[in-house]
Amino acid sequence: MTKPQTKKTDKRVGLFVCHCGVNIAGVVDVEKVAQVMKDYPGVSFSANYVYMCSDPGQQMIIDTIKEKKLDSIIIAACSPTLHEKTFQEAARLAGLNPYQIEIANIREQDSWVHTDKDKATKKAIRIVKGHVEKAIRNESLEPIKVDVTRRALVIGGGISGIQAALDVADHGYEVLLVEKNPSIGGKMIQLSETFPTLDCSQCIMTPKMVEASRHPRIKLLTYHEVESVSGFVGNFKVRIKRKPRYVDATLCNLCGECEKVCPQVVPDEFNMGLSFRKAVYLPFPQAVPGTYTLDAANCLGLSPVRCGKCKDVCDKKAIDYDMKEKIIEEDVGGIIIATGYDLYTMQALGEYGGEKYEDVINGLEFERILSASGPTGGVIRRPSDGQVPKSIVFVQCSGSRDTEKHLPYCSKICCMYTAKHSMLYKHRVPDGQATVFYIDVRTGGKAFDEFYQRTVEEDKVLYIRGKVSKIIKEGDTLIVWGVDTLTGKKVEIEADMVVLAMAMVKADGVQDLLKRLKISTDIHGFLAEAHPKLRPVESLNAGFFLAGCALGPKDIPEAVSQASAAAAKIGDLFSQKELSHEPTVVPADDEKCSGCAICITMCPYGARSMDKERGVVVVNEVLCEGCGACAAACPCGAAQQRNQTDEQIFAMVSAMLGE
Amino acid sequence: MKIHYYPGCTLKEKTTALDLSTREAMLRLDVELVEPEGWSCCGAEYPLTEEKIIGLAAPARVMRQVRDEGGDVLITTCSFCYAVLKRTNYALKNDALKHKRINAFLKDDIKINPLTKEKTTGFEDYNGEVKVLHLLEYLRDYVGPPKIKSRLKRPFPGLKIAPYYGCRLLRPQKELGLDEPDNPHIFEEFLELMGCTAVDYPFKQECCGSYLSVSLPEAATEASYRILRAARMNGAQAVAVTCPLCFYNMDKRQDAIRESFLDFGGLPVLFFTQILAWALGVDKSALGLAEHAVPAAHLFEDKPRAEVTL
Amino acid sequence: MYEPQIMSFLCKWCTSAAADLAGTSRIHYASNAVNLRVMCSSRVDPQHILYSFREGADGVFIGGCHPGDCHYVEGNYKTLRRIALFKKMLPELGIEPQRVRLEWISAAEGKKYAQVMDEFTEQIRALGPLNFNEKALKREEQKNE
Amino acid sequence: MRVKLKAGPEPRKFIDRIEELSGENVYACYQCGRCSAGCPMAAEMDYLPNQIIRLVQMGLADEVLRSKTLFLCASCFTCQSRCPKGIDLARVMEAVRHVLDPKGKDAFGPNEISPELARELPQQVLVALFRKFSK
Repeated sequence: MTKPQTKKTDKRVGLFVCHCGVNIAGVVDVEKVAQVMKDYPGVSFSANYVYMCSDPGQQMIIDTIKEKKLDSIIIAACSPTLHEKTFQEAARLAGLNPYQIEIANIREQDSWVHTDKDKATKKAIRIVKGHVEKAIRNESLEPIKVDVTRRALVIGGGISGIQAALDVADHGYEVLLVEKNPSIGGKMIQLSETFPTLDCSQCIMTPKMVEASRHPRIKLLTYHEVESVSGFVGNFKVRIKRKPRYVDATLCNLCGECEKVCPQVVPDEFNMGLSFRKAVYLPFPQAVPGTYTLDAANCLGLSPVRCGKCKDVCDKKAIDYDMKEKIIEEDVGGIIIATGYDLYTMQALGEYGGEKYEDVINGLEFERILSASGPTGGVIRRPSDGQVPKSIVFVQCSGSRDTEKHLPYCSKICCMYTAKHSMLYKHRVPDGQATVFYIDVRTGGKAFDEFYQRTVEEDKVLYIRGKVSKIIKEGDTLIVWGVDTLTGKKVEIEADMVVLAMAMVKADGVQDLLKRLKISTDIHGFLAEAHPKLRPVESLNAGFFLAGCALGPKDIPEAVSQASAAAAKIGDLFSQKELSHEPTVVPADDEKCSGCAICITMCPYGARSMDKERGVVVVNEVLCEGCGACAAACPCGAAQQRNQTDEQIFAMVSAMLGE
Repeated sequence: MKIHYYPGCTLKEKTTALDLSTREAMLRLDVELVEPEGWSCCGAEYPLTEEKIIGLAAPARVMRQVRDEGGDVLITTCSFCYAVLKRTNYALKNDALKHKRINAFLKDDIKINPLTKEKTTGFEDYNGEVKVLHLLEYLRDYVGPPKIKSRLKRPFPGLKIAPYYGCRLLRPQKELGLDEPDNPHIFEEFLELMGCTAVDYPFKQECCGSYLSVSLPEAATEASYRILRAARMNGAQAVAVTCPLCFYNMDKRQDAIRESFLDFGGLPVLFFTQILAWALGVDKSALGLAEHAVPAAHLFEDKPRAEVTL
Repeated sequence: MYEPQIMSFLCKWCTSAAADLAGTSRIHYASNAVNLRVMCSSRVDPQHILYSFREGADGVFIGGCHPGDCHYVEGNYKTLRRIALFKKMLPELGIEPQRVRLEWISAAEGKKYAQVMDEFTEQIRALGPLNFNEKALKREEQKNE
Repeated sequence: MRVKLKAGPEPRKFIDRIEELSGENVYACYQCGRCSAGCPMAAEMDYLPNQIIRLVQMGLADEVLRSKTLFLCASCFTCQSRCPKGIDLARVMEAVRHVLDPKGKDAFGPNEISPELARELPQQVLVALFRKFSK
């Protein structure tokens, strides 16, 4: 903590004090500031002017820099957020390095907040002095330049991932689309019809899937999982695990003979376990890529000794029990994460039967029951006995908006899909009774409220305002305990089936990956935006972009918009010749570094690592965002932030506090 | 082994069956139950406003006595006592103000030795040191299923029993922490351990009407009826309870239930400790079966009869 | 009236922006603090605080983003831990821990910034001048005796 | 019936008192009604549990204090265990009972129990009942 020497510097510093009309000059005696600073060590020029940001003001700066051969300038004016760029540009025109410009904020943080002229002037002088001390010690810096690999990785093959991949590919860049399941399509391909237009989800989804698979610049990696990502924006190295499908996709001609002979029957994930599939299966008829997959976990043993029936019947010799897991490595410049969501578990809702009642199902299960390609061929039948339910109760906010035990947020789409569910039910079972329990009906969206009103008015769905407390079962009938808060009556309704509008939650399967990628998430595990308003599809980690329900609950158009926005951001990134990165990073001084590695643990970006041979820390400056946490932690002063070194801070403090 | 046991008022006078069967059963698991000296009524209801905290004094005093006798665990079987003791303990641990006020009040408590008439006062603060356990918890976590299993003499093969938790064992979960309020298991696990089949039915955690059985008997009658009916519909041969008041509402009031609800066929109500005691080989005479309004003795046969017509 | 000297370290993204907002909103507050803008509150080294006291500050203020809002993911948590520990050390040096204040003030909280500045100034005024160097000198003398 | 909502500190005093006594934030309630939907005694009540909270939120002390509901709550905590906002309604009920005129008549007193019944009842029910419903 030695007091910094007033550097014997040959540097010529110039000071320009702005009046900003009366905004500054009305409170701060700008003439006095300029006058006092004239004699301050290091200051070669000091002047004041009515509007520094005006054209003549800037010209004055440019001319003075040239004329007085200034090495560094301080503009005492408004907040740097307003005109730092303006003045940097002016200085650049005069041939001065932009990192030699200091803005001393004497407006927002002085003249506008104080009334005592004397005190405000003194404070302005202190502020300016501090910046002079900093300027004396500023280095000229150049932005760090890096090349860009113009190739994108999209993680997740649902509607968001597919849309993002298509857009990036259409911009002219190559895309790797990684999906962990055997087919792309995500949750949207499971839906029946979509609100509020009631167009068939599969009909609008499958063309997109086919387009993605045929696009010359999209490489589809289904049944693959991203293992790890290293590197930095523009230059990522990705390790991707290829899971063995045991069926050669290029040979499989979908004849289906293998499926016929396979003896292993397991619940079908695509139909939410409401029907069965074989261990060798096609996830759904329109699956992309169109190939069978042999699910090793349920196969009798991947060996002709154990079974081997599927291999025997395959004419194309597509089945290969010896297929192995493989890691592939790819270079990409930017990454879009579109890993989707899951539904909250039934198990967590003990009062609604937990998993005990077969006929209490979630919204996605009901989508399958409604779907023409679903387990019941589109006829609404309940899971327990296949009867057509004469009464269905829909429970909104199942798990949502519950700060106490479940999830505090609103899942956003349930109001609309419940309206859709109850409407479709009434269309298929006109004499059936549909009852919806709701707390609020939220229909903010194009044609949403009209759709909801239609459900109530035309389809005569009974909306009851109240939250269901409990569901019990008597014989084959479910009894729903609810309340109508509008009439103040406790109500009990018999139902043949109950559909819970289950909360949307983070996708469980990708949480490990996100941790490995150091992608920050919010407290609910959804991806965190760089800025919730102004950078909604970017991650704080440079080069990562976000789309879809992985960010939080949303409907299809919103997910698609985000996907296109993320793709546009990738386009931005790839359109640059080279990337530049702020040079105000924190390098490690080899001479001073003791190799204690404390700074490595401080860095949230993994920019610092140990050079084991030399026993010192090395810094990947491209990864460093310049927060300075490491600099504050470094016990030996080896980590010094460029243009905000400890010496600069000490000098500023001395100048700002001294008389 | 000696363990502190808080029977509570009702067990001493009215439902001796619960007390007796508990003691006998525990002896067969090598546990002798000792009562803290000079215990008083816990107050039955935990005070629910921030100003009526004097109700915490009695239970705190009981637990302090247990601590001063060197005990670290206090067992109860009555759900009311369990809730009051455990919640008081929670408050003394987590609410600094209540801790201060109750201890200030109890400090000058006077204890008189019955023999020497010597007076003691100036007690040390009670900070929630004693662990309050329901017997079900104690059996599961301290005695353990393997030991209990090894001591079983007369398990109940296939006897279908509906466990009834009621309110006081489960809620509020944050303070009691015995089990999930809407998805509890501990009672079922106990019954399965006894060789019974635990009947799943949706009313196991619904209220029996509690003290309203005095001020508004019709309400308690209906509440109890709904529980018993659901248990019967799901095939139960009896309902097992832990609480004397639940027992009163469901057993003693069954005549009233049958009068109001003609479809109801009756169902015996047992204390869980009667099941435990019998399974461990305790003599039938020590089960207190004479206290039951609805005959239950037929369930405690070496070969229990499947059904009894009432 | 005694006017305390306060050194403020403000994070660029939140508290400095809040100070700017107080300005645009023309909220008046005590002029005792001089601000030094850092990229993140986690850039503030306890040494900077001690140095400020040595250079005549009577109070040191550190402003950062609210927990969870840090521009650098978790810098403010590091600050929180550092400052909490540092404040425990201060009495050893004869400095009242109240002379160091850490606050989370978001870019939207211009009013809060002004209030905190007034409050902190009053708080330091009540504590009186620190006279760090004199005290240090005295301690040295005592040691030597 | 028309209810006049009073402005000024009067209703606020009542709300503050209930919050202070119960330790619960009555404004946390967003009136989903789940407490009422699961309440075993709701059928007997003049105001449902959620309506009691609503009346407190509106500062309608007279309405709340007149309600039969206060003496139908068995403190079974079913509402508390399922409330999405974690409000312990049994505490709110107790707080309202506490605010009732302390000199007023017992809602339920010892005189209303016959000696025969008293002999039969478990002690705990008497203690609990008088604690809840008597002055």
